[in-house]
Amino acid sequence: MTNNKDKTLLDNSGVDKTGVDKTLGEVLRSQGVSRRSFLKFCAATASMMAMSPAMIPKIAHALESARRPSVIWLSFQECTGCTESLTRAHTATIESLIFDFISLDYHHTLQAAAGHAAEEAREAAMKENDGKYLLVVDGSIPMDNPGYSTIAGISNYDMLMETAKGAAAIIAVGTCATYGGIPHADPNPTGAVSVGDLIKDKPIINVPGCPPIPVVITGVLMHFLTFGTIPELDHIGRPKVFYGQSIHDRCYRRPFYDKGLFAETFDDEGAKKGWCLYKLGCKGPTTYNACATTKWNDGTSWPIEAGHPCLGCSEPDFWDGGGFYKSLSMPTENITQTAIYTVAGAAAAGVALGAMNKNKKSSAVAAHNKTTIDDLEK
Amino acid sequence: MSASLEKGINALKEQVDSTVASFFSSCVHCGICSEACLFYTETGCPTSTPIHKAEPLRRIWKSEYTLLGRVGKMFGLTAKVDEEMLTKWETRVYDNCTLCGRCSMVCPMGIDIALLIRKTREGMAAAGHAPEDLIGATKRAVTIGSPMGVKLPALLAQIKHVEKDTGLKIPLDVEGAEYMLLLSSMEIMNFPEFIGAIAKIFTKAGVSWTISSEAFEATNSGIQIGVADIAAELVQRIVDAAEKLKVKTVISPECGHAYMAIRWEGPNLVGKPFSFKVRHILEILDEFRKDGRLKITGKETQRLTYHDPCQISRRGGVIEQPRKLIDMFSDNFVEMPDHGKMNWCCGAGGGVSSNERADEVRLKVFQRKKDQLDEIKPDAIVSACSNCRIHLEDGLEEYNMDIPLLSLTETLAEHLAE
Amino acid sequence: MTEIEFLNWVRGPGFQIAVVIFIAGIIIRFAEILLLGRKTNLAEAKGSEMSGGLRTIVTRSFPDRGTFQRSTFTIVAGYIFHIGLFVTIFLFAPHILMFKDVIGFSWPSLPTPVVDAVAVVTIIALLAVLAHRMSNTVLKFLTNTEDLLVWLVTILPLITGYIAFHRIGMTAPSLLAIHILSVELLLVILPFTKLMHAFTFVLSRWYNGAISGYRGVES
Amino acid sequence: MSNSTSVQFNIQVGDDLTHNVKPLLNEIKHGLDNLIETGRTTIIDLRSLPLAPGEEEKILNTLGQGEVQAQLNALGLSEVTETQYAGVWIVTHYNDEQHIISRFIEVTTMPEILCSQTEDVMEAYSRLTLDLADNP
Repeated sequence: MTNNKDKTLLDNSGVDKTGVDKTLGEVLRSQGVSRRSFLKFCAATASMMAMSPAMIPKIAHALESARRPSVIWLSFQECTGCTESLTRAHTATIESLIFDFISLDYHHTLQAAAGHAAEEAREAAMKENDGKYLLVVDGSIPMDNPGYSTIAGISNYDMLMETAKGAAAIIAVGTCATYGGIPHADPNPTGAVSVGDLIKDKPIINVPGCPPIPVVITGVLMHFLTFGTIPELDHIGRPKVFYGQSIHDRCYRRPFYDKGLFAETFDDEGAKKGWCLYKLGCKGPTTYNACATTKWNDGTSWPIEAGHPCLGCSEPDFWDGGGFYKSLSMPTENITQTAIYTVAGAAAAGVALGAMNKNKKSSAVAAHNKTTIDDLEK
Repeated sequence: MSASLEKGINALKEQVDSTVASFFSSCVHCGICSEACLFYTETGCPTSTPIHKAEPLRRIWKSEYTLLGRVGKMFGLTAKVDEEMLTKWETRVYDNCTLCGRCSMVCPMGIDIALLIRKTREGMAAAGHAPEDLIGATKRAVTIGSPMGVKLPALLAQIKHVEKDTGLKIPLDVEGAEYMLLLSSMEIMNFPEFIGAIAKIFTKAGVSWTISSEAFEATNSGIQIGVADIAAELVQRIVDAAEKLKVKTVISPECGHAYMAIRWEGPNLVGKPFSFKVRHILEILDEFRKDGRLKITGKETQRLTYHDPCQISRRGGVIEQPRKLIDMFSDNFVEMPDHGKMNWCCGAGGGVSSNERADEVRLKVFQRKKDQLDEIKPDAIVSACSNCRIHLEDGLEEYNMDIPLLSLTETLAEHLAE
Repeated sequence: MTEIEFLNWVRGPGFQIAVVIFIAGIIIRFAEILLLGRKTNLAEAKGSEMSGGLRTIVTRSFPDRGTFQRSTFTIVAGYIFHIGLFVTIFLFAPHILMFKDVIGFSWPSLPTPVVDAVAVVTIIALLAVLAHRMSNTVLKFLTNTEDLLVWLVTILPLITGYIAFHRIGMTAPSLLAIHILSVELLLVILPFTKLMHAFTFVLSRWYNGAISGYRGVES
Repeated sequence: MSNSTSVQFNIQVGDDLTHNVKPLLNEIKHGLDNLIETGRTTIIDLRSLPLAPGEEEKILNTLGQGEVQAQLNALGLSEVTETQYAGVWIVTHYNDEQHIISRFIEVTTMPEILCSQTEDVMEAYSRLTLDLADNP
């Protein structure tokens, strides 16, 4: 299989009703995939889901009997970076299998159909798989004016609410869909909100990142497909297997932080020696993501390994943290100006209060009645 | 106008300056000052913690001179100074503090706690919360001229005795003399030998000196009770006499607080610098020593120690001189464990000895001095303050210790070469 | 408010508010103290105010032997937590970055495990100081609400800093935000409580030394 | 702007970085012990560990090459090699583009993936039967 992955997705974007009722095991066997290949697939899947290799037999068992789900993918105020990331997931063969397996019934960037046909496909999928389909959303939803972002004349809000109604679960992909992301950044001109802000009655899995790590997206998809349940989530809706530890805690440069060895600039000795990037604004300590282990670009590298501080893109409001190159312990705003005004103001206030004190003392001195020996007793 | 709370509060307000404000701003309630105060170490009573004694002044500073205190006052949150409080504090401020200033030496923040308590007394006295005995002494000082009621005829009588004993003339009211000697009532009444010693030394040294019949009293009850107006009046008498006799230097005798009163507080009380110098007798004697005017013969063989009177050493700056002078007549001198600026007070200064109410605690805290003496076991104690001397004798008797007290000046005079 | 919003607030507006109150408070307090002034000493001087004052600023950091023996715990524990506070505040790399951002220059840091250990020692020292305060007769007698508040406000940044560093119980952004908030609380409270001694000790020691120095006594 | 000059990077390599190399090798030793005592298999997913650049290579170099090297062709290439320590295997799965998609260290007498699977054997049997029937 050497065909373009995008094409693979496109090829499967049509509604293939024939496969809907088959289990994955049946689908694979009918395609002539050997058991050994299936085991390899399960091993790769376990690795992708960040699960222990001991789970491989369980995954194999679950996948064999898993049924093919319908997936509807909605894109709102977004940059398509999340989709780009997904389609560059490096487990190409496995990916193909997954996308062979799932029925991606609507994804307006990837699907072949356009216009009314596309919307009809969505409506049909919703109707046929009511209560069972998986809804994937990327992008935030503008609430100030519905006209800021529409698809086929339908506002993002209306489309989300309508589509969410019959979904079994929702996966919010990317920081925009999970926490508002860049559209939500101060001053948030469109009134952008996240999926979780609007929908409270459906299970939502947040897969933040700008973009999220491709295998994390597929890993979460696979978890849902394999076990039919949502993975264990942290307090802001992220799967713990991927977002359970901070970048800082898993960073291979952590020992340099502990030793107090920091790169001060991007081209000093410290930077060349691969020392800690904290002073260059690294948000690793407050960022929870799997970059340090999963890495990017087919596991080639990741930002910190490439010498750049973590931006903290999988955290809410990462855009408003006072600057990517400002370290975490620094105040986000410029304090110098404030300090100068304060000194001036306080000096004036201090002089006023000092004058009051002086005044008070002077009046006490003025009120002094000379004490003589006759004044010593009451 | 009689004493009142209002007057007292006003007096406290007058006392606050940048030193007071910085001192109170810096206190962290660490309690180290308590361990420097014999009224705490020997009684274990936490109300004797030095900084706590200045609480009335602190409250006034806080409520009148700080932003937060003023705001708090508006809402009734800042602690107030009232009659009840001052009544409680009267014994703390007068009976359990000798203004010895040892606390001021150990405070890690550098708070001059003794100064704060001295200032607190100004408010206490103005509010009518000074001890009865101190009021009596102060009245006598102003009306009679001496807190002990010693009048001129009594002095003249003692002078007569001394002249007879020594065969030396005691110069009285000599205009243009270089030195004018002040005397404490105690010296006049209990230790007239002091006058004789001075006469011997000064005659041998060949300097002119005199005693003023109008201002011979060195002590200043106004300082002890804490009434600057009265203290100023008493200082003014000395200034007037010194100016009238056109002397170059006024000598403060062997009395601690007298030196503080005339040397350090005096010009500030009367509001102008003196036209004459003020020196402690030990400073004068040391100058004589340096100039070779003192010829000494024979050495004391007994083991001597020196008790530093607080107002002369720690608060006065006369620390080296007595030691150099003692060296002239002693080969067997030993220092107490804490000495010089860190010496422990005898327990009777700052008006405590004039306050009968404090007699019991005064003798109780003498334990501190006893412990110091027990460590070095001297044969005799030399000192330079009559008040210390009387109380030390009192205390030694109370604790059944037999160590004689010597006046430095008198002992020195005994060793003058003929 | 999300935890990152919380963190951004304490790093942004919260920090500004705290610094404004801190700076203004200190200036006002100093103005209140210094503008009261003091009278010129009319007595003939026996020594120098200036050299006495400067001398005492330094020497009061070192107690005399007798005092050390009498107040050993207070002095040793005091030394430990003051040095500990200095190390944790000024020699921890992230803190130095903050200072660099605010005042424009920086200095070398200590390795983080060292600062971590010092923080633990400092926390223990402060706990011991509180226990001592609650059990010692004099300290128990002197202690008022302000003393306890100040103790709490001092130990909080240490504890929250320690927890934030080790990420105990909560996620990092919340822990960091709580730590910064506790520091801001300290900044806001400092000028109006006895914590002001961190600055006024220079004045009080100077005055003490000057008063003594004028009389020829080294205090 | 001046022309950018090439920067000489000197990334520090070694187990003093993340300290994960030694513990991992110890875990493998422990796995061998387990295999001997109980026959139980241990599988370690190398991608689940935060490793510094060069550390994976260091692990692989330490384990070295043994007697067996096998290649599978199942949904892309897979390599199964026994290390110089018998019973310690490296299993590497590649995708179509020859990128590593997962890598495991297996402590076992024979990695499961090398064994012919029952389902495949059954399928082989029926296919051979059919083939024989078609071409008698």
